[in-house]
Amino acid sequence: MKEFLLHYHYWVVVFLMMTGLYAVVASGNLLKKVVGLNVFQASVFMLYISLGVVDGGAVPILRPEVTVYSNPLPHVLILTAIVVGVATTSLALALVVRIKEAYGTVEEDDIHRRDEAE
Amino acid sequence: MSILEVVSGVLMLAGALFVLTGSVGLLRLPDALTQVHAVGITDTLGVGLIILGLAIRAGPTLLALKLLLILAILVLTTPTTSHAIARAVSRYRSRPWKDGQGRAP
Amino acid sequence: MTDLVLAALFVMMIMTALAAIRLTDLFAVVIMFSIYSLLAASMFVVMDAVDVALTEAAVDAGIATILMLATLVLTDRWERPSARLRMVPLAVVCLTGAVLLYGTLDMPIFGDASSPANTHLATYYLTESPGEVGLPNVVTSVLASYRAYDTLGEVAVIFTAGVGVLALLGAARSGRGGAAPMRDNPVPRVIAKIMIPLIILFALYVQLHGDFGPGGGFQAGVIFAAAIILYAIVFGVDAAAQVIPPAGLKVMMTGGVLLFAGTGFVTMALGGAFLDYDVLVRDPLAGQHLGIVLVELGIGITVAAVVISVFLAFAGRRRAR
Amino acid sequence: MMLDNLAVAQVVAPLAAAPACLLPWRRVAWLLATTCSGFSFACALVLLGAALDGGVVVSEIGGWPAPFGIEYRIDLANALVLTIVSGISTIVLVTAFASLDGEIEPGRQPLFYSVWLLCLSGLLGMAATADAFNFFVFLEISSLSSYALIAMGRDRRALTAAFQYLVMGTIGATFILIAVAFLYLSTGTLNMADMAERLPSVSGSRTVASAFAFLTVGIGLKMAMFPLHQWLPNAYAFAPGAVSAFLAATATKVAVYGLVRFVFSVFGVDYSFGSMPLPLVLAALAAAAVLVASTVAIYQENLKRMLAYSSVAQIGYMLLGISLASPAGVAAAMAHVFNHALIKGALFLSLGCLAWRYRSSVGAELAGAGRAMPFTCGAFVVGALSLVGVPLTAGFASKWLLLSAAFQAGWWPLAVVVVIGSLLAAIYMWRALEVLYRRPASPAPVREAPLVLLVPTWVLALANVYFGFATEYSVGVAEAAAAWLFVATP
Repeated sequence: MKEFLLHYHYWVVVFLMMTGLYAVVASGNLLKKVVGLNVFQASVFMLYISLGVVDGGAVPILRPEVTVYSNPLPHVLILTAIVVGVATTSLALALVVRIKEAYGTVEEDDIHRRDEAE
Repeated sequence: MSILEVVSGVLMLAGALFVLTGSVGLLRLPDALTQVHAVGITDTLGVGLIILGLAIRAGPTLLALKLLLILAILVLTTPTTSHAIARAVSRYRSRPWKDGQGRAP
Repeated sequence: MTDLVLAALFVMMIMTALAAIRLTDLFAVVIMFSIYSLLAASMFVVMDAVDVALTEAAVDAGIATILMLATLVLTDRWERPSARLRMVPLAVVCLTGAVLLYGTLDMPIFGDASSPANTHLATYYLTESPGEVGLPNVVTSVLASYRAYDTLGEVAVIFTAGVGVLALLGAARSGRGGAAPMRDNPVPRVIAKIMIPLIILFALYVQLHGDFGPGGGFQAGVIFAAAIILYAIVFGVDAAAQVIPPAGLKVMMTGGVLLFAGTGFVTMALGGAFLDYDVLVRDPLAGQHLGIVLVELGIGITVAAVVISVFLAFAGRRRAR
Repeated sequence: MMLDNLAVAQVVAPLAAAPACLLPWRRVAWLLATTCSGFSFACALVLLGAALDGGVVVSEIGGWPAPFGIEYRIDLANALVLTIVSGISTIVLVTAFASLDGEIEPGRQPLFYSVWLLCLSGLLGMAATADAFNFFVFLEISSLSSYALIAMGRDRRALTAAFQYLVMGTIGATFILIAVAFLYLSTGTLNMADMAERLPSVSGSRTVASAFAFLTVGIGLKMAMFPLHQWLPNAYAFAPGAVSAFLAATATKVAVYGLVRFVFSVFGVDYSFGSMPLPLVLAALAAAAVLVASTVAIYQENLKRMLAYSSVAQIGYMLLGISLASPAGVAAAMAHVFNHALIKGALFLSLGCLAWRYRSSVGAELAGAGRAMPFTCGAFVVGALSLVGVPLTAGFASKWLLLSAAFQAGWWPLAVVVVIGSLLAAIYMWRALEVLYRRPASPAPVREAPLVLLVPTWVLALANVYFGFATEYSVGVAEAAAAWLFVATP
């Protein structure tokens, strides 16, 4: 029980990550895979940010009246990762659009069937 | 407790009540048009009241000014969103719900 | 109190995430993802990461959602429920989750100020950056100076995405986007006319105030792009392409990266290391400030141009039959 | 002073030249890309020279000292990888101007060169960096640009291949991100050397063990380690010819280097091979890769696809070397990274020449090409011999090294796997050569490929022969690099 209370933040985040990952690997629809990837990544971002939380800490913008700040480094890393994520997403979506134009479908099973029929 | 605090508390409580009403409407009303009707009106008012309450609590500071700015933007945008949704519904769904029809799919 | 807020946010996030993977109406799925991102942004605010919250809200809940909706317009709205066996993916996911949970067992407790992560580098940045970089926002100091090279990489990533999308979808050509979709709809037009200048003003504020408060080039670039995207949605892609022609966007994309990398080459030419802003001006602190402003400007220009041209590339395409 | 600037410049120059390639003249874009790639190659050679003299070139980017800023650290191991990547890129780019014409319409070619330079920059950055998070950022640059490059192929299957690669690659990159989070959490630092210093004090931590697992799987996805290789065959088969040659020769190699770097320089030999079951897992997966992928390669009709499966098998050889956990094994792996880049470069380029004339890389349609295009097919034969591991070729040198390392470690079953793998390679290469030389030619006359394509192809083919006997430059450097990795571990 004590273990649970101390780590439940991480565990919820892990659950969210796995929800996203499941959508990526189990879904046959390409757009849903992209949504799943985004949920997966957004949850990893939460993992990072939760590492940098300091009890009683403030936003890491220095002011004379504050002494305890949260850790700024995970924030920097995740700023980078968010932008990387949206870059991947836009490329993935462009591919989805082109696949729809080339195959007439965005369902993985149909695409495989059409490739094999060739 | 000062009068201002009481006023702000009452405002925020009233705002929360409105938002709750809107949410109940979203769940209970039969089709998209009626749902937009419920949420569109209560959201603007409810959130507006909450922000007003917060602004009173903040006192005459920069924070209050920012809150009022947010309020001004919300007053502009929330009704526009409702309008856009209602318009989209009226364009793509066949006809609005009539009394006694049961819930729309 | 914070714990309560966190718990409530977590419950909502779990619900939206599950809804996003269970629903088959992809429009609803995308909206669920948008809500999920907005909840994540709220979570970041609670966890003191305001810069990240601003970015998450603008990028994932905003731009990524709009791009997904644009894709939805060009593809199918409904997912076909597949009859495939889902056991293998489930097993993979469970295994991954188990390894992750195993890893969390030895983690320091949430909010521990003495964990290794919160002491070694973090302490250095918090105590030394005022003297070495001289900005109140430590996130900006680390992002644009200590770890500026990561940021250059990130600009390269977003630039790659822009070029990649252009290569796949082609730049928006005028005459393909069709007439303004909301020509006969005065309400959004009037409101957009009021909002767009405000959004651009806010973007400039976020760009220039990033040294002192939350914000910076990325957020500003995305917010600026949002203004143009709103313009394109309300007044038509052609009208937007007239405001910012595709060739201009290419110049902006290029210019931003070159400004960032060029700053690095200049410091190198002045005898410092790559991106060592100390050598830009005689006073190191002034040099740092100048370097950070230049670099953030480069980021903002590239991000804005890439996001706009990616959106226009999607919006300028017609639905395939 | 000069050298540390060079270390950064070789990575940043392609990155900064990439936007300039968007100019609407494709000849200018090609010239710029080739020059820039050549510049990186020159820098890499200078750095390799410095590393051979026993030095480590350290470059503190932004002028911030190591754990606080990001640093580049060029030693023998990554100087070798840098040389391969920029060298292959330059040679392939020389051919690209001619070979692209049939594959990508002229209007999109400047975009192609721009993305290519970004990919080069990403790969070089991954190899040069000494910072765990920076590794992730440059990994994403190279990945994103390779998705775009692959998607530019003519066939519509290039699109699905790129999408599949994108999904698997992003999962891999996110796994690496998770691993970096766990490592950061346990050590409080992102710099590799600093991490290595602090890891022993927390070596019993379950968080570190989990980080190790995620890192291995994440990098495994990027390098197409055996059960995670599904993205690779279609990606290489349907990408434009120049892209297949470049990526096959370099992308997976840099991932192999990344694994070596993390396993040896961050976690340390004792932890990776003592506390973790890495040797057994790697050896089993590598053996499976060699045997299964080589067998699948035999049944491929499309020669590009056959070479792609062969690549999966060859990555197996490199992992076999690493799994031995001895200096000799790692030397064999590093030497094979080098030699395999030459082999696959030559093979894919000569296949590119064939595809340029025949507009196809399916075996049946290339019948009789051996007589129509003798020089192209000659290069293919040299590459094939080297791949199989015939003595006096580069492929033989690294396989010999691997065999002796396996015997030295007493793992003779691995030696058997290497031999069987070579026999399987002989079978599938023989099938390809049989089509080229022994089938009757198609009636339509086909001329030899132009010199712009032929000369670079033969440069790589001759390199296969040269490094077959002048092994001091390939095997010698690899051995020194391996020794360095073992010495430099904490």
